[in-house]
Amino acid sequence: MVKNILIAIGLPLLAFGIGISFMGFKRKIGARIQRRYGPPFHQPLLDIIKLLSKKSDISHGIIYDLGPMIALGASILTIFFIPIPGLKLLTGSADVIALLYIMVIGSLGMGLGAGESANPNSSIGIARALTLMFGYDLPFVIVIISVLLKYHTTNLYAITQAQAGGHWAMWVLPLSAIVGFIVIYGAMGEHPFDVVTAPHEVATGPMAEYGGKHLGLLFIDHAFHVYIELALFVDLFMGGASNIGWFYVKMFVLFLIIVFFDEVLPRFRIDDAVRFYWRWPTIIALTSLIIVLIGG
Amino acid sequence: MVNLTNPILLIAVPLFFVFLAAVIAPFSKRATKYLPPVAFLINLIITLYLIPQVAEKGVIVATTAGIKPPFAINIAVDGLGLSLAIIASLLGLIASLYNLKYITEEPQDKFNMLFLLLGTGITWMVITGDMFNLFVAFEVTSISAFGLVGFLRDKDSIEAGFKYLVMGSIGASLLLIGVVMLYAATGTLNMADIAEKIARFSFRQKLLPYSFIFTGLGIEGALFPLNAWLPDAHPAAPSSVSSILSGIMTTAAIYAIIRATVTVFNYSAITPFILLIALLTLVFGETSAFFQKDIKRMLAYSTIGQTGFFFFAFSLGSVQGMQGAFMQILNHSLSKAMLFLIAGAMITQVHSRNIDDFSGIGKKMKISSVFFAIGAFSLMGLPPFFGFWSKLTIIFATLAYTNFYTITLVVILLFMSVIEGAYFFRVMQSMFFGKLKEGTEIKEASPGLVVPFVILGIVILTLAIYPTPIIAVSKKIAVQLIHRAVYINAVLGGL
Amino acid sequence: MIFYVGAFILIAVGLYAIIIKKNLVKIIIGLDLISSGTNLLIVSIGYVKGGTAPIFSHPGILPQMMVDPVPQALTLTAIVIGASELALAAAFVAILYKHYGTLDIRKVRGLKW
Amino acid sequence: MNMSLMVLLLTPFTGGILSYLGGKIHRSVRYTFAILFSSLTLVELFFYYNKPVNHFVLGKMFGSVMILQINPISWLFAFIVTTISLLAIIFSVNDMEGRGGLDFYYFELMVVEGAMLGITLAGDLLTFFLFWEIMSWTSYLLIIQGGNKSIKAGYKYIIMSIIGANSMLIAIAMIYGKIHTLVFRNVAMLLAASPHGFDIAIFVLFAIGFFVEAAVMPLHTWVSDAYSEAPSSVSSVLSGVLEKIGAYGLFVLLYALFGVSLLGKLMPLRFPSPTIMYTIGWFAGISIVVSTFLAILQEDAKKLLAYSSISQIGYVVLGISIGTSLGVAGGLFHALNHAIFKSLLFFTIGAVIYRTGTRNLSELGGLIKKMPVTFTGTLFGIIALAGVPPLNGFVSKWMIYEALLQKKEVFLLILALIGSTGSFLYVYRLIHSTFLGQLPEKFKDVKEVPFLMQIPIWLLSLGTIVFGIWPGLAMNVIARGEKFFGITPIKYNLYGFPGGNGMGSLKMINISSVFIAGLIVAYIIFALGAKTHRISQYDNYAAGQVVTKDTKYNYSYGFYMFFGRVVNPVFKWSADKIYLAWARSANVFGDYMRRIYTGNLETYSSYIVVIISLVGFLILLGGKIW
Repeated sequence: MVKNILIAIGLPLLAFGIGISFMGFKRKIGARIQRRYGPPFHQPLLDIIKLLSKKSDISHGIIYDLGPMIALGASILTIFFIPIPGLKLLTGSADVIALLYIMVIGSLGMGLGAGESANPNSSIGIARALTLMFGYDLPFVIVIISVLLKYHTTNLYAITQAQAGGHWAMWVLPLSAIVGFIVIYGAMGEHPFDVVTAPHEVATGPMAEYGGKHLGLLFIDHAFHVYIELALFVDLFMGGASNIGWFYVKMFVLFLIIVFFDEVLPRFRIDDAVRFYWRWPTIIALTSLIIVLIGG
Repeated sequence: MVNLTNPILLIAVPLFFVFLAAVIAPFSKRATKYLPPVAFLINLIITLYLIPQVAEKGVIVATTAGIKPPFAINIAVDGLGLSLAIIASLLGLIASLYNLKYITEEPQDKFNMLFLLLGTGITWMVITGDMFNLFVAFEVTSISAFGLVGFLRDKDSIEAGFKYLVMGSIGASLLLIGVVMLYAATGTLNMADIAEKIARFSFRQKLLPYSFIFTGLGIEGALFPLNAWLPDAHPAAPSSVSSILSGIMTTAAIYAIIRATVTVFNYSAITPFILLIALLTLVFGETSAFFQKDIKRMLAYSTIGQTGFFFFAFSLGSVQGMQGAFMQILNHSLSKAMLFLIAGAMITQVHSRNIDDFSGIGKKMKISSVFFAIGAFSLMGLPPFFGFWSKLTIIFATLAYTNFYTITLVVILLFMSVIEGAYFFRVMQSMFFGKLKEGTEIKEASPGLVVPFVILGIVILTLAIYPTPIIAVSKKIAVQLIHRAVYINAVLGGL
Repeated sequence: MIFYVGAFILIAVGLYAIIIKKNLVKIIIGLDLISSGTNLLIVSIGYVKGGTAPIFSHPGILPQMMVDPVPQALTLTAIVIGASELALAAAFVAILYKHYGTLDIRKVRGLKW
Repeated sequence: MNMSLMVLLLTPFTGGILSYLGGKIHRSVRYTFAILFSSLTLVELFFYYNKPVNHFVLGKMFGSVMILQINPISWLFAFIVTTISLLAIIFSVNDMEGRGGLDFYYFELMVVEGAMLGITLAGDLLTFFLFWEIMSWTSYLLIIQGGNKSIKAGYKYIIMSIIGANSMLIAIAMIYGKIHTLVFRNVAMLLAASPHGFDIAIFVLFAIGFFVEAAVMPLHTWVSDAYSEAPSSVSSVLSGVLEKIGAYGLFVLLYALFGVSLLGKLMPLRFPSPTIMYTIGWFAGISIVVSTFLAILQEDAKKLLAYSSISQIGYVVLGISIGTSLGVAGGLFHALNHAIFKSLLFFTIGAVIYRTGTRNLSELGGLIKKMPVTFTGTLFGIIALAGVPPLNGFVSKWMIYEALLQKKEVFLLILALIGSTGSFLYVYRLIHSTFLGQLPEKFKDVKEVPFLMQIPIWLLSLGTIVFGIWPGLAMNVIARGEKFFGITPIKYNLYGFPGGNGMGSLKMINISSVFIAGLIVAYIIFALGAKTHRISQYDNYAAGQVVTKDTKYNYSYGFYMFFGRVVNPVFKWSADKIYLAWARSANVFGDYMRRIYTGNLETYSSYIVVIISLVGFLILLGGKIW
């Protein structure tokens, strides 16, 4: 019981910590690639504290307030279904397929809040976000199905267990893993898939109207988001980890690759992004799926 | 006390009224219009009195001049004949009630006489037991029908009447030739007697007289391609007449064909040919109806289609097929007659027969439109109306043996029912939901026109609620029809 | 036999007239020909060569010698009917002429399809 | 007690007649009767909860007994029918106010309810077909209540529906021709003993009828017009119930008449499930994806919902066609859920139309401030529709996914999952364009709908939550129904599914409670911050522009235009266009055909000669007809 309570309090904090540290890394690494010094490593945390403690804050309505809360709440919900080393968490209550849809709740909250703000930039941003999601979902579900079929289970914890001892899904299903990476990459909204927030086009999209504590919540949510995407990939393809340290290292390596790509690529137009996802990643994912189907 | 159960009265009474009309006419032309309702009412009562007898004995035979069949003319009423007589009397009664208000054109006395004669002829056709008598009845019917079609004497009705007359006369002559051939071969004119004697002839020998009789009756019975006069003539006549023509006259001719085919000739081998004809009738009728802009013409084409439909059912030759045919005859007679009456009532308000002009009148002529819908639904075979059961029976009868051909047939039938649904729904849509034309003053037709078809509508609704007894009766009728020995023995039993 | 052939020729000529001739009056004549042919056919069925009227007017007339009375009765009826039909047809033609001013059937085509 | 099945069936019909007559007295009498009798039906139905009746003889027709029965599955569908109809009646009290012909409208509504109830209660094909026909033409009359355009839509519907019904009729007649009885059980025995060709023919003929009614592609073309043009409460009945009746028919066909083992024998090819069912699954799968794409691109709220109905019914059919216990349960459960959330959405959109008079999405916006209840209803509806936890749509969809995965029908699974993601797009567009964003000036004075119209919205929103968090409630009925049809039900409990046997586990209560906990955490963080103050919708970031009242500063037209660029090339041709082309050529052909009635007397007379000489020819041939 005590353990459960500890997990319930600790896991969000852990996830937040991991996420926020990656956000810090990103800014630092990005700056270094561009030969800048960059902000301090803990800058994102400072940003959040600053935003939350802002004195003046506007609101466009209840849903405007509620949107970020739903997004954050959903993110907190999600992390309980992604096993971390040594802990099953709530994976018994919802399997991978359910997880796919649990992850959507956050976007819904975000979308509702942004919609309420009555700013066309936000609306366009959300429309783009959803379209992009539709785009990468096709290869993603194919990838997920391949993994589920390969390991004959839909339980994420069981999948990580099955990969124990270095039999990572990455090595078993390399094609799926590549596509999975591309999907995770797009889901994180990095270049060239940053059509959603694209500051130069839609003024940071959904966040256009948000400021103050609302934005603070969204930043926190973003930290969780980074954690969720990375942890999911690690659990699915990199065999989870035996302890938190390894877990963090794996996530970090993954994140590093993502950041490197992010810094050097331009931006897709949204329909091109969808076309991209529905072309090569889908074909590769299907190939992998067929291999799984035939090979068992 | 007159013996009410003598079927000869069915002919005698209206004939008497015709002569009465001729007598009255010089004094009061308007008074003649009260004669047809009375005559048909008496007829209806007589037919209803006959029901228990027919139910008990199967066939009742009445003779003239006290001579037993096969000599002399005789009347033989069996279940099918009686049912049709009931329908004829009922429709006659209703249409003549409708006439009271509807017919304003002169000469009214002549109209009423012709109308009575038409009713007489139809009743006569369905109860006679004698081939030549059938011809006479046929001629009485046709000539009065010619006159009634041309009654309005405008361009259309005269043209239609003339076409009808030429076709009808040729048909009558052909029928006569066929009858005479039969007489030459068997030496008798009594149906039952012929039926007994014809057994010794081969299929090929029977074919010649049969073909003449079939063609002759087929012209009146609206069989393809002999029915070309019908879509002209039925709409051209006054609506009450159209309702009789469409409702029961073509049916009476079909009855005669059925009687000839089953009872007289025992001609099961011909059925493939009949089936083909029926199918073509159905297809051409329904397809043409779909394209009509004139409501009465559409109904007339629909009559052709329906005739094809029940004739098709008959030509299946099975008990269930006959049962379906009879049920459909009943359904079609009542519904189509009602539809024509309603169309007439609407035309008196709209002053046009074009369907487009009917748009939106459902809001103004509520009763008429609702009953139009009821009639159309029944005709289309939508439950819970009686047409549903008859359609079902016919389909079941067709598919009694499932093979490629029967399925093809059923597909054609049902496709035609889709087309029928398509045009009826189109009319109803424009009636109920179309836009009313600006500046038209339309109100419900006068009660004198509404009450008759409402009565008919109530009959249809009653059938919808209690279909079971009629279905049972129709089965009995079908069985009786197909066991022709019963009929023959009943007529010739006196010997 | 010759009567039968004659009767059918009459009927055929009548039909021909109806189908080919364009004049309304000629069509009526065609109708008349058909009914006459039919009547001839009926009578010829009952005809017995050298027969007498079917009446036992004096002894010695055998039933085999009598012509069949029924067809004669039929013919009478048919003639009456035919006559009334023709009268009606003539009336129609008269009114048609009033409407169209011509007796050409090709002009009388108001109703079709 | 047996008699009361008849009573149950007659209740709505009686109510219909009474409310029609009552309406002549006063409109309140009409409403009272309509609501009273439809609630009465629901109450009576609850007497049969957990109490199947197998054989209640209605009468005898053509030597076949007509029977009524009730089993858990028919109970489930009857429940859907009565509930949604009742709510639709309540909803239309205000919604239809002021239109003409209301007496008739209520009469029709209740007759449709009765007919659909009759279908679910039917124990033989004749009864089934009788009520089926009544349902199709009465629902046609309901559709065309929606004004001018609806007439065309209704016309399309009735034609397709007649075709579907006729196709069923052929199958029924074929069966009747063999055994002269139409009771389900006997029919099942016949089918088991018949040659395979016969069975397949029967199956296809029935399936056409059900596909039309359930709006499975490619027989869906009537849906988008009919749903959008009909009055809102009618749309919710159509989409919520009528489609389900099609699905129910399919269920009866698959499980009561044929049975999985027989279907397996029919076409023994190597697919995960029997070939026929697999084919149906593909029809459903294509329905799901294609209509999702179409829904995304709609500008009309009700059209959007109509296409979404096609897509959602695809899930139901897909679930039923999987053939495993889990899949069937998922399909049936989704039928219930879809009835709930789709009716809810039609009601809420109906409420919006009621207040604003438009259903064009690009004209609406910002109504959340004016119609909060409607918004809440819509929110629940779309969450359920998109299959997002913790509401009901998620559970049933999840069951279908699991069932597909269990059977390794991966390609169908991909279609199903993609359809669900796509649905997220259009539901967001629906709620965004109506309730969020800028409130147009012309809708400044819009008020929340009257209380009577809120009732259905509240109740159905509650339904989405109840069946979402406690799926066991519905599974009770479904499991008993599966047992009734000889399928071993899956393991379930009140909160979800313990899983096992290749199936994942699900516990809805955990998901929802953690979600609520997360929300609370977020709220605490939010509440710790400074107080917010409300600002006007025009006080907005516009890159330096000043937004005034007459600016249309709202992104709502062509919401997913860029997505349209991706998929539009595929949608250049549609089933509808193909049908119309067929109809047109048939039209031309028929037009030529009728020219045989030339109007020339000489032609007519020559037909006589033709017939006579034809017969003469026959005589020459020796009298042989064929």
